[in-house]
Amino acid sequence: MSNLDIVRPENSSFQWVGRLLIWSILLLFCFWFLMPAYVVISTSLKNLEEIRGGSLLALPHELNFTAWQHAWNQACIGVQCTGLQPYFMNSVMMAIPAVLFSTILGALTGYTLTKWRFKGSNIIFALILFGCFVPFQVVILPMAQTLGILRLTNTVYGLILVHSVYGLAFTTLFFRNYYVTIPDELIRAATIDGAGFFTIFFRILLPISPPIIVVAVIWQFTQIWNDFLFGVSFTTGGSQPLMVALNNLVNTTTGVKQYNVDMAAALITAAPTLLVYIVAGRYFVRGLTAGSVKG
Amino acid sequence: EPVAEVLHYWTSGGEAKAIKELQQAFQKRGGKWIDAPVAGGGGDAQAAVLRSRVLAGDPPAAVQIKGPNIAEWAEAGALGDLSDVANAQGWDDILPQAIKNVVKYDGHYVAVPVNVHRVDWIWANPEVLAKVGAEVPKTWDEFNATADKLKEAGIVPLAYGGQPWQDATVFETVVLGIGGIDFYKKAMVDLDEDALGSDTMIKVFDQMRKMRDYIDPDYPGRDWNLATAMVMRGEAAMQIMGDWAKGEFAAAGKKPGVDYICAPTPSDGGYILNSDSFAMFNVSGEDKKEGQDLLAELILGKEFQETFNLYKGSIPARMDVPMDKFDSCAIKSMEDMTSAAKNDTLVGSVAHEIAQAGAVRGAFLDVVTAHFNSDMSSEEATKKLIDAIRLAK
Amino acid sequence: MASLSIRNAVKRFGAVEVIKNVSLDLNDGEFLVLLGASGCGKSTLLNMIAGLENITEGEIRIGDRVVNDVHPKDRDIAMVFQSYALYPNMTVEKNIAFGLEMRGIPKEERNKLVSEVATMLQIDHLLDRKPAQLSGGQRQRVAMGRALVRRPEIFLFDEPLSNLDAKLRLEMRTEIKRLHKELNATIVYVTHDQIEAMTLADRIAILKDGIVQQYATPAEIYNKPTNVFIASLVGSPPMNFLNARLETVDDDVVAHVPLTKDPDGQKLDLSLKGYDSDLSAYIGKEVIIGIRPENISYTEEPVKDGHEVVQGEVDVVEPTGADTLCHIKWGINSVLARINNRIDVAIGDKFNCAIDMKRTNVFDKKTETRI
Amino acid sequence: MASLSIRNAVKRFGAVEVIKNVSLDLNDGEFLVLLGASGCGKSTLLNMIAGLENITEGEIRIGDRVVNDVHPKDRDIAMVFQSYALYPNMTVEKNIAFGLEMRGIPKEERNKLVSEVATMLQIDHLLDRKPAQLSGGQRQRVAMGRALVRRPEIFLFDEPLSNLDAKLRLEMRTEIKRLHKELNATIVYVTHDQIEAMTLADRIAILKDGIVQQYATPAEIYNKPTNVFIASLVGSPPMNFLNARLETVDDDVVAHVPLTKDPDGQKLDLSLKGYDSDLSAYIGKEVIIGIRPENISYTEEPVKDGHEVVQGEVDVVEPTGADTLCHIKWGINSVLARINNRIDVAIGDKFNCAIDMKRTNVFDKKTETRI
Amino acid sequence: MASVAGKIAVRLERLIPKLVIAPGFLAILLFVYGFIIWTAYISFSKSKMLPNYTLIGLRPYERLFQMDRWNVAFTNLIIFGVAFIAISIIIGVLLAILLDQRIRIEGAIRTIYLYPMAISFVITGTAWKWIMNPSLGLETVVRSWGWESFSFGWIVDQNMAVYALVMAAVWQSSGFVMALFLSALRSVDQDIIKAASLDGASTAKIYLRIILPSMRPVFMSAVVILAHLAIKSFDLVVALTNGGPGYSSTLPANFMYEMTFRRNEIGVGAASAIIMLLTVMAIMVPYLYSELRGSKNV
Ligand SMILES: Nc1ncnc2c1ncn2[C@@H]1O[C@H](COP(=O)(O)OP(=O)(O)OP(=O)(O)O)[C@@H](O)[C@H]1O
Ligand SMILES: Nc1ncnc2c1ncn2[C@@H]1O[C@H](COP(=O)(O)OP(=O)(O)OP(=O)(O)O)[C@@H](O)[C@H]1O
Ligand SMILES: [Mg+2]
Ligand SMILES: [Mg+2]
Repeated sequence: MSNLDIVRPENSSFQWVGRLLIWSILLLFCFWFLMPAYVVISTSLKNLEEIRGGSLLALPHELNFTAWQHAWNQACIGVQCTGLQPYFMNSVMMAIPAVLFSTILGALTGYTLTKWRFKGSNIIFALILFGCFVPFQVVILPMAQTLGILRLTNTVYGLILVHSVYGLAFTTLFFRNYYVTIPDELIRAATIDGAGFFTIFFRILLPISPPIIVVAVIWQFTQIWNDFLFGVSFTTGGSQPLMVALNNLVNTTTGVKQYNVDMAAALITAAPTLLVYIVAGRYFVRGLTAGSVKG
Repeated sequence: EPVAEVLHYWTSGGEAKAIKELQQAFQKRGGKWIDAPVAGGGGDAQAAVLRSRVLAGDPPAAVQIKGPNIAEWAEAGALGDLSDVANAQGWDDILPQAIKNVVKYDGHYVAVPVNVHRVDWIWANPEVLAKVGAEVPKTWDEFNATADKLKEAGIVPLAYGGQPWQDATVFETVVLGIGGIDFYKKAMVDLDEDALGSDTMIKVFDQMRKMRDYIDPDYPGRDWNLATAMVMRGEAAMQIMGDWAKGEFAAAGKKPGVDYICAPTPSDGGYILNSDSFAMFNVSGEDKKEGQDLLAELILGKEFQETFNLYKGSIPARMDVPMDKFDSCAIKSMEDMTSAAKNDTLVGSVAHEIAQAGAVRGAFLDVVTAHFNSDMSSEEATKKLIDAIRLAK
Repeated sequence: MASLSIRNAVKRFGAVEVIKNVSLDLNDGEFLVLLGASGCGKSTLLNMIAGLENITEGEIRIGDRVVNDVHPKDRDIAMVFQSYALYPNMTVEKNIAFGLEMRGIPKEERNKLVSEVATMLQIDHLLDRKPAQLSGGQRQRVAMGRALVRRPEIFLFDEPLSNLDAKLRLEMRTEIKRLHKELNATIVYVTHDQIEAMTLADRIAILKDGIVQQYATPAEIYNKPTNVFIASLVGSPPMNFLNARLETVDDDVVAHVPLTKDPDGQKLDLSLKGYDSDLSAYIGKEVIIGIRPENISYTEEPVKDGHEVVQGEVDVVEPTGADTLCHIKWGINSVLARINNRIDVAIGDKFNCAIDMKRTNVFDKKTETRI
Repeated sequence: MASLSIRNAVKRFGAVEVIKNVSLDLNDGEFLVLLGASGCGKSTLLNMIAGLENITEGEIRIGDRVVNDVHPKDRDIAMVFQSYALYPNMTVEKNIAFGLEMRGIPKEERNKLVSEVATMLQIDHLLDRKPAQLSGGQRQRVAMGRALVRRPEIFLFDEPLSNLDAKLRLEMRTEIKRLHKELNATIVYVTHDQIEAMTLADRIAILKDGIVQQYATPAEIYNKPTNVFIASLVGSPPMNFLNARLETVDDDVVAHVPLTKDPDGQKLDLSLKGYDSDLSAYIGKEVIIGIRPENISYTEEPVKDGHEVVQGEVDVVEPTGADTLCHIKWGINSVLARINNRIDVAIGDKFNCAIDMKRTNVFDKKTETRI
Repeated sequence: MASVAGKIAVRLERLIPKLVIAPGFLAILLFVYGFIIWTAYISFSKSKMLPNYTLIGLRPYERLFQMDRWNVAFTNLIIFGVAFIAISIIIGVLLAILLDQRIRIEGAIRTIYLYPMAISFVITGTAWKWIMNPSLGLETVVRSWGWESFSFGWIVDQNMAVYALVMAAVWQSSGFVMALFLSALRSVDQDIIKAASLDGASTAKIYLRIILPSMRPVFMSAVVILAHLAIKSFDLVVALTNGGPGYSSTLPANFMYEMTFRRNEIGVGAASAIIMLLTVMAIMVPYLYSELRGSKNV
């Protein structure tokens, strides 16, 4: 639509009303999308009295970052009162390798399934794709047994394995849809030039994959970073990821709730993924065009 | 070096402080404490973790579980034997029978009780009650009368959190109060279908329906501590909740007997008990076994029983701990428990998984909460209760 | 350079036979064009030669070597693709050098070879650009450079010009022809454009549904197409076809072309005296007469030597600059004539057509093959 | 049908002036072709006529009405797009009927009109298909049907044939020509293919960088291009250009064409006697001589009337079937001749070229405009 | 000799692709299909607190379908799924179309619409729980502005609680749908729009009659992605309503979790998981079928 500049009598009131309508709807939705963020942020900046006494949507009286500080390095999570700080590193140590593995594996699988098709490769793709749709609650128990057999229980490696496997379905889908649009002739040319399977992948395809890599990485990073279920089921204590720590910090069975600290903790937890979306969101939309939208 | 990985869901507030005491005591005795807290929903999340750890063949040493679940785990052969420590410490002599029933399986100890909570408490704001010239009610009729008066005065009579376990907490106090101790045992413990379908049970549900008029409309999903805050602030007059509610009052600097009143819910001498305990799982390795023994010894030690329960708001699980440091509510609780134990009116809580394990407890919760949150008739509720329990057994 | 020999090659994808028993022989240094409509199997055959597709049955030889089981990179061939298939992330220089690099040729030598080829193709000023920064013709040249730099035994081209605009296509065509002459290379070239085939080839193989229809020199294919399909494929504007019946008139074979719908109505008589094959077996039978538009010319005289003169009426006129295309009605038949632009014609004009009968083709009506 | 008149039309995108003061007049029923290279502004101009782009300055009239501020749908025009722009989700029938539906024409009448047009275009058996199920030529026809069914005042075509293969392009071209005749419609047709322009147009406007270079009939553009750009754009194979200097020899104007790099070396003399303009002002000046390939023919005699005879050497030979293209060397110059395919030539042959001097063009070397 | 070596090399080369996808594929086979088979087996067994491999036939399924809680959860899934998918797509499409009207600060607005995707359901649930809480959130605020009768108590109404879930879930996902459609709109052939406006269609008609119908594949992708989110919804329920009031807003994933881990009914939990998987398959198999049939000629 962006290039259509159909002749219309200039300054027509119709056009003016139309623009107004468009803008009001857009802004209304901005408000709707921002409301929870506003509530969370403003609550994190209030002190407890203000929260108990005032309205949820009221602005904080003064900017008060003590809750943030508390959540970061003082709040008690179980017997350790270290705040979220140590768990943040746990999540980083888990998310980065898991994102890398699942992305690389997904890229290789997508590449193989589109450019080196063989008998049954379509069925393999279908089987992998179906993996997107398995509710994770279903796999906890057998996964626990398997991890026990592999001696990976309660380690970050176990989590990396789990996330890599369940991420593979989506990354494969992304890369496959992207590589389908790249002409086979490129692979043929490289084959004649003497390049093999891996050379073609690393020298020819990978360098032109950034748009879809961005999509896969953002998607995977968000999924893995925000995962609670696997984290809580397959790790304990000091090796737990951030989401589990957040849960432990926020959930009290019998105790006083410090809402400001809870909200600050939630924001700290969400900060990396938010940052990724704000910084790379544009590439995400662009990459979607290239990858997951077909037709 | 004794090692113990402790899986628990005490992650904050007084509970966290309490368990920290245990950790420090354990470390003082040279132990290595591996903390594994999993918060959420009174052990919902922890239940998943425990199962996956057991299936992975790597269970934690000590796990916070309670009630019949202990027996079920023991039956599955997952629990270790604490007979040595128990004999050396003479546990048989110091624990009330109701608790022994829970922590022993097949004649030997498999778990260590930490504390005793009383479930059937009313927490009341005396100032508010005074406004309508009322006292804490001693019978359910009185309760209804007081509530009506409060309501007329524009005060919410009952602070209420609408979560299934809270519904069930109120429900079981009503069962105990209206049905009496024998009815409670028949219906709630033995799951006798005649009792479950009796007119008494219908009356219980009628009372539950009445209670709905005594609460504010925003109750669904409310956390119990927010309900407690309503009492504290004078927005509501009473709350029916276990003695962990005391922690909230204490945190706000309120004094028992002055700023708030604790009184048992109306019943004739009954006592609904909730007890936390740590079950000791089968672990391999000398150090871990040593850790378990040490932990067991410490948990039931007088010193820890005192400090822990002071923080937690509950009373010691062993009956020989001096109560002088405890507040009036705790002392009352201890007295009532001792007498209830003597009169055999001490019963386990269903809502808190002492009298019944997961499936049956769940059936109770489902029906009670469904009834409370809808317009279901009491007759239908009793029928559903029988069906659900039959299905869960 | 090497000769190429394909013997009874068959290719099946599952149950579908895409190439059906193709045999072709090509000498050292010759230029073979595979011509055919879309989907007839041209690319598949080329890919089989390159080793990019397995050969199901038969044998392919390059020089003396059977290459059925030789990996593409070891067949010593180079290929230029329709979409050019340039590596989008590499500079022009890297694109050209990639094949050398894969073969482990040291950097200095690579640079030397690349700059030689770049100079030859006049793309030496583009070496640092990426493909996206090149025009169509420049990309085409880079793709050629990538093939040339390896000095392979055989060059394979898969419709290399079809993405270019008309003018550039003309230029590049001449350039390929010139390169062929200079390098004296063996070339297999796939196209569906008959003009390209005619101008470039030493030999043309016309494919249809995986079968070679005719394998001959361009002139032979143009002048003596073995069947109606080829006759209509080659030549632009295409050959005119007329239904006729052969009869003997005065010892001469004559084609009767009906001018009305009524089979007994008026007829045109075209003498086929001196036709290069024996027509006697077809006397009294239905045939198709094929006349190329340039073999119909304007005449003022009623008779012309070796020609039949037919009167018609002009229907549509399309001046193309150098020539004019005239659609002419002969009764119910419509024929196209390509005439000199100096002759003025207007719609509705009467038009005396002189038909060059020596260059006329006769096809069997049933089998559509040339008699 | 209506006439079209464009007066001093200007179009700017921001600061970029894409159409620069274009004025064109077209009579009722005429066929105008806008010809030009990619990016010269053809589509923009067409879109301005259609109302799909605002006109920055100037005026556009359809019939007697100034349409600058008229919405596209009210201009009574129809347009056929290069990509056909068929609605992918609708059947052929719906595609054709959509414009009628939007104009509130009742269903029965719509059906009648659609089936009329479909019959005329021979797509009546396709009415239930979706565009994805059609071949290129069929899609093209549907796009035309969509335009025809509305019987608009003016038809606009934006490179409607460029997506078709060569053979189909030829067919469709003839069909458009025939339609124009039948409907007697006013048509504006955009293309970058000069053959299309030549065959279809009543008048051609040649655009370059948003400026009209020549606006004339096809014959005039072919024979008397106003500048070198047009001369090289029109005609395939393209015109040969030779650098020369005009001198007077025996009262006649003669063009000296150098045959060596040395400016004082050997020269070719081409007599320009009878050239249609006055050349006297250019005596002693550098000019460019333009000769079309078909105006160079083979001769055996050393002299031919009205022709200059030049001897050259054959460099490349490209037989195209009907004719043969010969690249011939005249010293340092290389020219292309289009000769009859009956003449046998081989590379390296001596070749006597007869140049038709009456059809030769002379351009000013500096301004590149025709003298 | 050379040809034998060549043959081996060619064979090896053909093997590489299979070797490359083998690890990932085997992992999927085990971790997805192996586990599904395991779960299916367990769903016919008498497992209670821990897996028990004694088969008892269809008994767990009988019990499952007798449970009121399950029926509520399953009905909720259908209501939630349909409403969530439909509303997300409507809002997503609307926003995409509006954003496509040459909006000056499109980038900023797009980011605002998209950021909820970055946030975990736990946080989403908590925030909305507050906003929708009648005594804390929006209702109180609006009433304090003077609109006394305003009421927004979905979360405490057992008939509306599931729509509260829909609201929060739509909030989280509609931005993503918007991005999906925006990128699809950007690749629509401009000529089609021109043709339609010449045909006399208004902007609204162009979108409704031509552009949107031609984006069926995008709708398909959106539906599949949203369906997968709906079926996996678990955290959101826990954080927002925890299934309440009563259990009126539980979803099957929560049911399965509750049964397996809280009520020592692993058999019933597994049976519910299998029913969920069958539901997924009912949606996915037709999609995969068309997807793969399409890919043969890519
Ligand atoms: N991998 C394959 N599996 C099945 N059929 C195939 C495969 N590759 C090609 N075909 C079929 O083989 C036939 C010939 O294809 P090919 O690509 O060789 O045609 P072509 O002559 O090159 O056509 P074009 O001019 O369109 O490139 C086509 O019908 C095509 O559908
Ligand atoms: N919306 C626009 N904004 C800025 N420049 C534009 C816009 N549309 C077209 N142009 C520029 O105007 C010039 C003419 O474009 P136009 O599309 O008319 O070319 P054309 O002659 O149709 O070319 P083609 O044969 O490639 O279709 C081009 O240089 C193009 O980049
Ligand atoms: Mg091909
Ligand atoms: Mg254009």
